[in-house]
Amino acid sequence: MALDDRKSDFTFVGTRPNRPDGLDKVTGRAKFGADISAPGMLHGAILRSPHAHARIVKIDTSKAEAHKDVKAVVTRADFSDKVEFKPGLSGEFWNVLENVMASDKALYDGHAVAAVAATSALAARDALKLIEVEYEVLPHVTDVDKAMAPDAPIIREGAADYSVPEGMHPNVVRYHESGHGDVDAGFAEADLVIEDSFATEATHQGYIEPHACMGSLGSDGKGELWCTTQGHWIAQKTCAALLGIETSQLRVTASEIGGGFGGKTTVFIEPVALALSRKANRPVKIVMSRSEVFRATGPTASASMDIKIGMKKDGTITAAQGIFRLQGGAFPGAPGDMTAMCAFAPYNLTNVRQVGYDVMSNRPKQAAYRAPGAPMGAFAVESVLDELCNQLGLDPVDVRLKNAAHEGTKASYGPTYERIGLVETLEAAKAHPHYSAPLKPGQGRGISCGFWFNHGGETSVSLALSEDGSAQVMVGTPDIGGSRASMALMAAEVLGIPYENIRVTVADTATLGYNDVSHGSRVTYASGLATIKAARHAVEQLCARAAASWGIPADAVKWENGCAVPSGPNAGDFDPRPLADITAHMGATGGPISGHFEATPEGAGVSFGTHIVDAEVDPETGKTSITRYTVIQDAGKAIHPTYVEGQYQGGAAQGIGWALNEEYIYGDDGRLQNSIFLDYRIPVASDLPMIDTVIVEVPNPGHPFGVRGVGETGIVPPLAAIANAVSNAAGVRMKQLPMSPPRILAALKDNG
Amino acid sequence: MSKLHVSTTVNGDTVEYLCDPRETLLDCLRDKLNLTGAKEGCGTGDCGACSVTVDGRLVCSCLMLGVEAEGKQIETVEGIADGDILHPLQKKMIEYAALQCGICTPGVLVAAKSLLEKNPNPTEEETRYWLAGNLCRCTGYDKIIRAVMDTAAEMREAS
Amino acid sequence: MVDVHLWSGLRSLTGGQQVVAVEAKTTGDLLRELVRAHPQLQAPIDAGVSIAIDGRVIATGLTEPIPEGSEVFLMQRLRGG
Amino acid sequence: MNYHSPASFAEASALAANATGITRFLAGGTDVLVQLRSELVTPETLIDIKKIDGVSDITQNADGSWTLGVAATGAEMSEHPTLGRDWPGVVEAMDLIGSTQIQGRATLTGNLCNGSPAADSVPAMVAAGVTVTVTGPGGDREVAVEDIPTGPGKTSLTKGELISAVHIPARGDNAGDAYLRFIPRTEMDIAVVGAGVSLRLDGDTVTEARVSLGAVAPTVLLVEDCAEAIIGSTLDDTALEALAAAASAACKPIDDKRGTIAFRTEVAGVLAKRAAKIAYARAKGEDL
Repeated sequence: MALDDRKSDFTFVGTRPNRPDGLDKVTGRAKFGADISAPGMLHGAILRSPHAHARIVKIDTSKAEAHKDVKAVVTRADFSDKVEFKPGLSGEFWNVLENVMASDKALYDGHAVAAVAATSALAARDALKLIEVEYEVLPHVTDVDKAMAPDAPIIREGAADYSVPEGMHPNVVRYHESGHGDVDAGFAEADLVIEDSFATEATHQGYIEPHACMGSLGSDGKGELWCTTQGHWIAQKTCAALLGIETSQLRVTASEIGGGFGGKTTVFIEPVALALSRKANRPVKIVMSRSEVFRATGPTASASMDIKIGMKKDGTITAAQGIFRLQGGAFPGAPGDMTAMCAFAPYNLTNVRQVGYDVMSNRPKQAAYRAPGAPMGAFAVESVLDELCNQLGLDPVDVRLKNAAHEGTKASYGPTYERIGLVETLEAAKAHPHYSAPLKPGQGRGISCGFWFNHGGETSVSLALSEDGSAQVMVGTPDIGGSRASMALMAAEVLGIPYENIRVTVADTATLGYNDVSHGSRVTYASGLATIKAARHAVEQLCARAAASWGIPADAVKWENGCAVPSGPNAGDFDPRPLADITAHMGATGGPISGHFEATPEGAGVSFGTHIVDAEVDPETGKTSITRYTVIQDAGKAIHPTYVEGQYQGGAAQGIGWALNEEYIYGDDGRLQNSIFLDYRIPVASDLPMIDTVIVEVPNPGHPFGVRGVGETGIVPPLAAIANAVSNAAGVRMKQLPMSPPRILAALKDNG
Repeated sequence: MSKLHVSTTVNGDTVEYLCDPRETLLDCLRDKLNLTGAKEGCGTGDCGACSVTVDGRLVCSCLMLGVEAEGKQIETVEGIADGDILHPLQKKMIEYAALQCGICTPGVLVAAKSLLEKNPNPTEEETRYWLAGNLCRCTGYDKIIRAVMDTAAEMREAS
Repeated sequence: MVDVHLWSGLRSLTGGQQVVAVEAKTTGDLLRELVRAHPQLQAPIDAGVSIAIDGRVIATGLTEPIPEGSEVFLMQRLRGG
Repeated sequence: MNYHSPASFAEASALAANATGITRFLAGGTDVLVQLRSELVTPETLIDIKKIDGVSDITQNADGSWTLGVAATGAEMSEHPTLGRDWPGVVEAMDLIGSTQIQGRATLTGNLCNGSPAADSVPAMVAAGVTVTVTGPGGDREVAVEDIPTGPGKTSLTKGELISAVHIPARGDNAGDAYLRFIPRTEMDIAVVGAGVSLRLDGDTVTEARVSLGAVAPTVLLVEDCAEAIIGSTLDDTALEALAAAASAACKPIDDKRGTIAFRTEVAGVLAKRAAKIAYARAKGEDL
């Protein structure tokens, strides 16, 4: 057989068919996390700490246990610290367990301390009031800079890893430093050096579907879990570890997922439901309230940053330095290293130095949120670049083009870039009508570039052909934004059968090999690559069956337009055999035909974007409206362009929220003040303009069709682009997010 | 706390249930009638994922008690299609890729249908404000607004 | 021999060296040999590293070949959302 | 929780008077259910007043004044063919509360009795001179809207009392009202500052005015100094500046998650000016 590994002209890829699960999702039929029930099911509820930091002196569950509707109560004593199989946990599993259920200390407002299962959701909520917890309240800290100060309360001794230099506060748990060249020499060469400090608040992923699950676990150690998750294998692995059972004995099925954006890459309630179920010997369902989602699931990190950049009069950057302090809640994990590595990645720099800190505080454990760490750094760096352009009288796109990284550039994080598409996005920005459109009085325009690594990850895909010539594809990455459509398009492209003849299923953990989470913009890249290779694996067998029927060697058959075709010296000797013709007889010609892929694709391909935004600021109230927005991003190859546009638009919209209004607000008591959507202000339909998109396609050498992930890069530029637009509209540099009206009005007043 | 008996009509079907007075209409639809199309995204009337109509009026079913449904006519996302014929809004939502995760979609559909019944020719601004109570975190609303307005145009032509 | 470029934060673990030459045909060899040369590098490797070979980032794989003369960077393990 | 749906206000009042523990009246429920769901307030007695005859009626009386049933929703007010022509500020203030969905349930009376200083309809009602009938064990009494709230979450209603009707005065000639609020988004927020203005003109000159502010003090304020700043003027720049200054001076706000003292104080003046200009234009018939 002959197959080109790389493909650039397509039949199905690049078209825009309806998604396969569309009907289910417009009729209410699709089953999301909370849409499940089972015979004998109980309802679980979780008691949460009202304190930001407190020693748990005593938990008395006796009254709850005595209540007639209550069938089980669990505390930390019911997790794997105490059980037979693999007792004890370390590393991230221990952190997750500690977050799922507090042991000796409650570490943030909302930290789980106990849970009940009862015969109804109301009974479970009522029963929580019967649990008595005695707390000894401890001093707390929720701000990143204060958490690093010498007098800050210590969240946990010994949490720091190898990287933290001597003498730092124990709340600093990881330190990253990288770069190259000599920044001091570079600054000395500059005509203008700007040094400034920036801050961003923690924001929540804000998925509309709260966490929900139903778990069933018996005393035999066998269990079933249904949950809304970005990755059911990680849920399987983690729950098994936390409950002390064997991984393979827990079968996890992913529900349809109502948004995740990184926040559903770990577990919160799932181990609790299983622990309750094990005690009650009945299925237990837990559904978080919105307030629980805000208080106890992963917001992103907050950040405090110092940036220094030197530039020549012609716009050449001579040196760049950034210090990034990220607060990630009461556990290690804030992506200070990612912030540092991404911040200057768009630029070709001779002298660059970046430092990242991971700092703990009394807040919920941060979780990944779309390009974790990158948006904050871009905000700070691109703000300083904008200010340099303003002060030197240079065009912001020209300056970025002048310094843009390209193939062969030494990246700020070290290696040399392969083929990348930043320059193409900047050229598209410059040519876009938006960039030259006139602005009205009171409006300002901002641009920003953004970078994200993208990810591959462990991937399994299985593809099975049916006798009638249709195909089923089993993937292990939950469909969070239309990926079933992309998989079907890629399979159709390889098999040469219509898109509609392919059914894509998100398989459970018992029916497919391990899959990494739907994160790191990896689904279309990695599950896509796996689907292509699984389909090619099937095609090899189809060709072999045809070859056998013709009595010619298998390598003398090629696959064209859904048919086996004799090639080489046999070309034209036999009529092409369509796929369905081969599968119709497959049982008698060697058995079922399936294709597989199990590997860890390495070659995700980094991606870049450039955003243009116009903002209008009311000088009397400080209120900002976004009047025009254009996203330009390199997709490598857009498999289903409409869903690629959707990722761009969604990233921009989330960025608008982060830039203008979204923030975690803590009171002096360390309690979260705004744990409902009324006060955690995500953008509503009337807040936004249409969001224009330009899909740039610079193929990724690491994917057979050239795909680069598109899910995350789109949230990297908005914070900076909007801050630049607002600053240019208001005439004053905004250095703190969100740029809420009180902050803008105060800045305008300070500016006279 | 004794439970209360409620008789009501949902998508044209006569139904009955017993509920605790604290349970919302959304709880009753989902847990007692197994109509899980309406979603609870917030429980405070801020996200619109639980949108239904009650006697033709668009409301959040999380902000109405189950007992208040007595004698009412309730319409949910499950009742939008006419048998196997999708409502034009449902078709356009799919065609425009106006959903990514799909959790807000039931509420958006119920709200948009209510809009088009009251205003067959909404402007973009009217559409955006009418749907301001339906949070979507995935799409940035662009494709939702286009799908609704294109449906309106198509329905105007058809009528 | 492969010249492995470390991130500058690791210099404190290698006696100030930012480039370490090791004999390695695969990413797995490379990590093992790095630790053999500088035992203190075990901690960052355990904490999670990725390896960039000629600009292509190998997130986790230990079996990726390292062609002769390629540019190799050790990076902190990437995480996504 | 016990649920009641009485057939008359007298019955409702008696139920409340005889109830023990926390009692709530249920009209639109958009605050009561939020408090219930979040377990902030779980009433022992919940009295649904929507089965009382006429509670959803909107009626214009012979003298031109209006009587609104306590369960008339924001949507019903907005859809009414003539109420909004008389009192656009009151109708728009009500319409600002929450989403389309909320409008299908929320009521003026509920907004008032929730006792929030940031309630959007309340400054508009205060500016308009709206009164309510309070029914209690001792019979009915008429109370000005500004006398109902006594502090955040608190009202002057006593045990067994509930509001049974809302009365909006006759609009009369050459008059207009307006309400504006500041929120950071375009919809779905609680007012950070609100300002209501109702005024009457003789020619170009303001002869009567009532100016109210929301979310800048423990209760909605009726600010006499603001009214005085514009009465007798043609709403020229000097008068507007005086109005803004008086509004800012009247503020006694707090710093909270929604805004700062400085911001509220400043923006109260801005909104008072903007609302006054709209009310003035309406009084002149320029904007109906």
